Amino acid sequence: MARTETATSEATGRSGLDESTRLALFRSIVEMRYFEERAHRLFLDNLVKGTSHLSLGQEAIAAGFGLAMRPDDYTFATYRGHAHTLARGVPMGPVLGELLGRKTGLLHGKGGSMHLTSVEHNMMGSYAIVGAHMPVAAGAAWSAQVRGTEQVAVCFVGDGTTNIGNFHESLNLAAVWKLPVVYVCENNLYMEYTPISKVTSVPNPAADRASAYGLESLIVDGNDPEAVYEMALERLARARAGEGPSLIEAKTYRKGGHSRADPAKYRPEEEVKEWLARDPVDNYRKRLLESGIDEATLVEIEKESLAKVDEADAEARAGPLPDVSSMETNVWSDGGSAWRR
Amino acid sequence: MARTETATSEATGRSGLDESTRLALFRSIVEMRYFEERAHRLFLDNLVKGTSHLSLGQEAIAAGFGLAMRPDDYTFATYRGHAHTLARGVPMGPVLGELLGRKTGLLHGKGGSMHLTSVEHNMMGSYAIVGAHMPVAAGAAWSAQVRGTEQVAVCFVGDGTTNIGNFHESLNLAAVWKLPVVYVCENNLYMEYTPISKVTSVPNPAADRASAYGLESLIVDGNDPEAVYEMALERLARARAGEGPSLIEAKTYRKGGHSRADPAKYRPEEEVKEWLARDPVDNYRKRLLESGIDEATLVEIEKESLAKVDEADAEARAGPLPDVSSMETNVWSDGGSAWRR
Amino acid sequence: MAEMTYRTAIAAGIAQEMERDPTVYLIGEDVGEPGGVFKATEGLYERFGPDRVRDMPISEEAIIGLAMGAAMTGLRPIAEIMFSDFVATCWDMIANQVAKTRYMTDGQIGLPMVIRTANGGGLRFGAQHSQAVENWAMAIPGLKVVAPSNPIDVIGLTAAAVRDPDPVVFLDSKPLYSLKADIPDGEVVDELGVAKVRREGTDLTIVALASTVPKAVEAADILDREYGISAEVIDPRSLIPLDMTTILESVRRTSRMFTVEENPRVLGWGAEIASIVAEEAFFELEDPIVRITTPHIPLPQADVLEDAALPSVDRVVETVRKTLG
Amino acid sequence: MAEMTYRTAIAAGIAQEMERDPTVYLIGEDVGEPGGVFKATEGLYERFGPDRVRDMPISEEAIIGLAMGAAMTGLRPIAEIMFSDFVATCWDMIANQVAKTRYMTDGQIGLPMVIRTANGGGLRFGAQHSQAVENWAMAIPGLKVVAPSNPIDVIGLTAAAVRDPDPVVFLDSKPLYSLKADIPDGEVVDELGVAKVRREGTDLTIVALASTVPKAVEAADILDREYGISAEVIDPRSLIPLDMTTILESVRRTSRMFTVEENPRVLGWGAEIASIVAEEAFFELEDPIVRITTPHIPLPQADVLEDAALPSVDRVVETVRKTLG
Ligand SMILES: Cc1ncc(C[n+]2csc(CCOP(=O)(O)OP(=O)(O)O)c2C)c(N)n1
Ligand SMILES: Cc1ncc(C[n+]2csc(CCOP(=O)(O)OP(=O)(O)O)c2C)c(N)n1
Ligand SMILES: [Mg+2]
Ligand SMILES: [Mg+2]
Repeated sequence: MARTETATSEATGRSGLDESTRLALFRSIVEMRYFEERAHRLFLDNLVKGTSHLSLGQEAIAAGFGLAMRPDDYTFATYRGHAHTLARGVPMGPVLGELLGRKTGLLHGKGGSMHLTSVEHNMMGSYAIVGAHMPVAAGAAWSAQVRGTEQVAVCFVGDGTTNIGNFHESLNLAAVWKLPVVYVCENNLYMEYTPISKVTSVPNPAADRASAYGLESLIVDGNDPEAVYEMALERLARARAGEGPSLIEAKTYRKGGHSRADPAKYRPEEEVKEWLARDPVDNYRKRLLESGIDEATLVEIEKESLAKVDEADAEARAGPLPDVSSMETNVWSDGGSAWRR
Repeated sequence: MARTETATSEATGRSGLDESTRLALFRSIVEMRYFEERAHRLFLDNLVKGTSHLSLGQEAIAAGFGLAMRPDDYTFATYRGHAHTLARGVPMGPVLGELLGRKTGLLHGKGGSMHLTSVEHNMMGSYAIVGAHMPVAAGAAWSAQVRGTEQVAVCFVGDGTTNIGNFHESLNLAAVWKLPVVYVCENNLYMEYTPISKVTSVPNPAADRASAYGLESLIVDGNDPEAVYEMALERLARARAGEGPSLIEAKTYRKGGHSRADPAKYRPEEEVKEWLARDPVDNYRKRLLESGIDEATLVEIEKESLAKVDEADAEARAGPLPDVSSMETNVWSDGGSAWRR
Repeated sequence: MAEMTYRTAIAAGIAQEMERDPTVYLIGEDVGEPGGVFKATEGLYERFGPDRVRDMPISEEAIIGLAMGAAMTGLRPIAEIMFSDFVATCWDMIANQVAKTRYMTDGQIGLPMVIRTANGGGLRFGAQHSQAVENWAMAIPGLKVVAPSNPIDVIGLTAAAVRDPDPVVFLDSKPLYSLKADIPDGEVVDELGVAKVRREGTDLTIVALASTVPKAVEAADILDREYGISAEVIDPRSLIPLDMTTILESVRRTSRMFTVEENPRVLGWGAEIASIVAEEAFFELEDPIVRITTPHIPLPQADVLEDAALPSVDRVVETVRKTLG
Repeated sequence: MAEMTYRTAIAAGIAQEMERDPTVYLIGEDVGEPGGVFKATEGLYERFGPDRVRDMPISEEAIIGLAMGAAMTGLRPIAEIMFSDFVATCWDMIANQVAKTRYMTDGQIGLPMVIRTANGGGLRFGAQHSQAVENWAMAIPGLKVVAPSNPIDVIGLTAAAVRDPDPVVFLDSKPLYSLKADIPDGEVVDELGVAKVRREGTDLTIVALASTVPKAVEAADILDREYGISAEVIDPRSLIPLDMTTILESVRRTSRMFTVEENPRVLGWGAEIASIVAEEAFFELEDPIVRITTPHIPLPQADVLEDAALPSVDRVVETVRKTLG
């Protein structure tokens, strides 16, 4: 039977990571945190049109993987994909611009918050229909396998995604073909408003199902950037070495609601209190200080991150609206939308 | 962890079943065997139009469950559903008539071999798209649960069905709601022409996945009518008692090809030899004789069964063709096909 | 008399039927305790309890299959698919299983069930959460298809759909959720397959559905006021069954037909109506039949682009004027 | 020159492209070692090996998703869905993911992939294995749709589909699998969006597709021989892109149009063509546009019923005569 490996870097004692790596992780989660807070503010100012799903509280997962991945590895994310997009080095301005529906947005306003994509950064897309990107990630991994490039595809899904057919079909196929793909389930305890425990037949929706595909059962503290980073390094290396796919369950929690307007009233106060006490940014900051990194360094990173967000904000707001004519471009490879002759 | 229970009545020593039950099982598999052989003959005589999928070699599963089920329990079968239909007491004539596309057929020629249904016998249908009937069976079980009727739904699927999304979605839901449904995977080692082992991430495609739904891992010798019968009794009772669903993997083998025209050349001779030596009808006959039942009794059953098939054959051949006008009936509840006013 | 929004009418219609018939159950993602992600099923869980109003896992195929199995064994389930775009994730269950079962069993199995889903664009949700898919369902033999354009119809047609012995795909219109209307007291029950003339006219007939009905009526008022063109506006309300009698009668009178469709252009619902008219009222037509639709593109997300893609009042006015020259 | 059946032409077309381009891969259920359940991919596994010709589990969503992920990262996969009825089981992957990705990413991601599947009825397979679903695919912006009517087109259009940078749904026609033709030696490459006039005529235009093309041509011969009616038969070959230029030119000349469609009546592909003609060639039409289709029913299994449901040569002849009165 598959063993369950639970990884937290506290558990594994004091971190073996060098300072520059740890500061890189800190910078990454801080940038994501500030970015998402800004996105939320812009929504409250009614500048973000449509919906958006923030990674507030879940930054450590995106950061840990972002740092561990090779530049040519592929990312596949859900509609909750801002942090995963930034994690690949996609500049903040165009991302924020897309949220604001500007011509200067990452997708020029065609896709919006739920579909962030930057092929140039091997961020192969954000997918808004639950589970749909799981076989797509397998396909990218298959292509890397046959092309012999040693690239790995990393696919992020939620806990609710573990109950849809695509989860099953994708993991079976990935396992049979030993595909270089790492599936990461960000278990934030909720679908939209329904607790995952209410609709799932096992306590750990991803980890308890790994054995159904002959895979190891893996759980990591999704609020601990170092634990995620180390787990990512190990699993990416295995995939690159041709040892097949992994399914990782990262335990985490949303700071806020499911999407823009959701006040998340359905979550018990106790639970919220307990999890907010485990906030990845606050706690990592504390740990770094305890480990002797001086506060000025962190404050400097925070300053720089905030400046970066301010700059992106200004850039995004300054972006022009898309030309209406672009509505009819890029349906087809000829650049247009003509379907008849 | 879920335990794996492998049941064969040899394993469990000499049968605890009374003689009438054992003869009923024998009669059932013999009738199915003769019926399917006749269906095949009629196909070779070019009287069966379209395709058909026989249960030759897999009769013990249908027979064991058929005898164990309560008359008001529901059956959901695949396109390989002749035996499961007979197992519910549906008369042979109309079943054969449907294969021949006659007005006197079970579905008056509307459905054909792949869609055999007899609501009057709680045979709730044969479904031709792999996995599609799994959530439907869960739905019938749910309705039984809320209506408080203590009915159980039994849903038969193949090994290939274990890799499609519906398998996953249905088992999760059935487990969460503790639905009175028993899923029976008839593992005959092949999809159509592809060995299941070539495309599946675990050795036992159903049993090794039960734990992903918090269910016991159950394997039964699908060529042993008594082992199937006893497993069925136990699992039906559990479901009736409100203890939730079961997933059973019954090991078996097709005597012939996947469907009418398939010579099944893709199966290794050794494998075929080994499995044909485990033919459920021949072996059960031998066991009954060894256990002291006198041959005359069995021969009598065989005579009666053959006569039944001959009669059904004659009835089916004599059946008139459907009126062409029936093509446009029963699309809607008003009996017709009008979609506009 | 009580004022209701389209949104609250959805829960009111379901409540009316659940109250009347204990075999009516509601299942779907977040429809229960949360009251629906659009708050369209609010109060039902509190009123009818966890047994009859059930939150489902993200398992669309299981949701439809569950309803189908329940419908063939004595219940009258209402299954919600959150966004109509997601019917694609369970299209086999809807188009191959639910739709065909009565026919394949030659009437042995009937499926009194409703598949309700939030349809349509204009909310900046992007290409995978904004589609108008009424034409997908219309093309499948064995499905009835309803798309109400106002709160009263939402209630009356919900009643008709739940009471119908055949499976009904009930598409409520997201962009209309805040539309208000006075609802008469007492039970509201309507009928499928009966079109409504929303505005009478003599020069041309505009056929509009769901979100495009208010736009067509506004366009007709402008055409009348500003250009002295008299447009009749017909709302079929259900695409299957389709009330061609009312449409053909009108077109024969006005001799001109336009459709205003939210679905993408190619094989939108208007193509069927236009084809029928081109065959059956051909000799009464004076001008070409013109379909006003969303272009044949996925929907863009940015507000300026989405607004340009969806049929607008101006586009209707301009198209009619150009055609009548 | 070699004689081939429609069936063998399928493998020949795929082989030609796999030979030419090492990034072309074939995946599907039983397509490899077994050579396909219709023997339509026979020999490819032996010729190109287990790496490039792969047998898949019964996981239709994974099949399409796999092809999509591979197509966006350097391969040109051909994904087979065994029966076209089963595209419903992966419709979200096809209609919401594959079709919309280029647009949603504003051109960042292109998907050079082919989804090939066995389409159509007449083989007594019943309602879930016999559908003609070309109209489902035609209605989705972002999908190209091909449906060849003969072995030469199978090869040439396979080449065009595989070389196209956009996703193509390639529907080969089960009922035509035994149709024979002489195939010219050497590479056969054709073009999407170019209709072919299968028979010239002056009194009316019949538009037919895939399995209905031979029927329409035969009907046209009978109309000519027995009734002196001269029918032109046009085969669009691809529904998207659609060659309306050729169709409109013909209809303007003959002033009459009929469609012969295997798909069920409501919103069949003919509805789009009829609607376009009713708008753009309205003033040149002398008679109503008539669509000859399968009735709006699921397909029955029994041979006598299925034969009555599908459009027949007789039905075409009779309908044309009645219309021309
Ligand atoms: C197939 C499908 N069903 C339903 C939805 C609507 N929906 C969007 S997000 C969501 C919850 C997803 O939960 P989870 O997978 O845990 O991801 P999280 O939002 O918590 O990150 C749902 C049901 C969808 N997008 N796709
Ligand atoms: C969704 C779907 N994909 C493919 C098929 C074609 N098909 C029919 S039977 C079959 C093999 C099924 O294998 P298994 O589940 O083992 O059942 P068996 O035929 O062995 O009883 C396949 C692939 C189908 N009917 N439905
Ligand atoms: Mg979640
Ligand atoms: Mg099998």
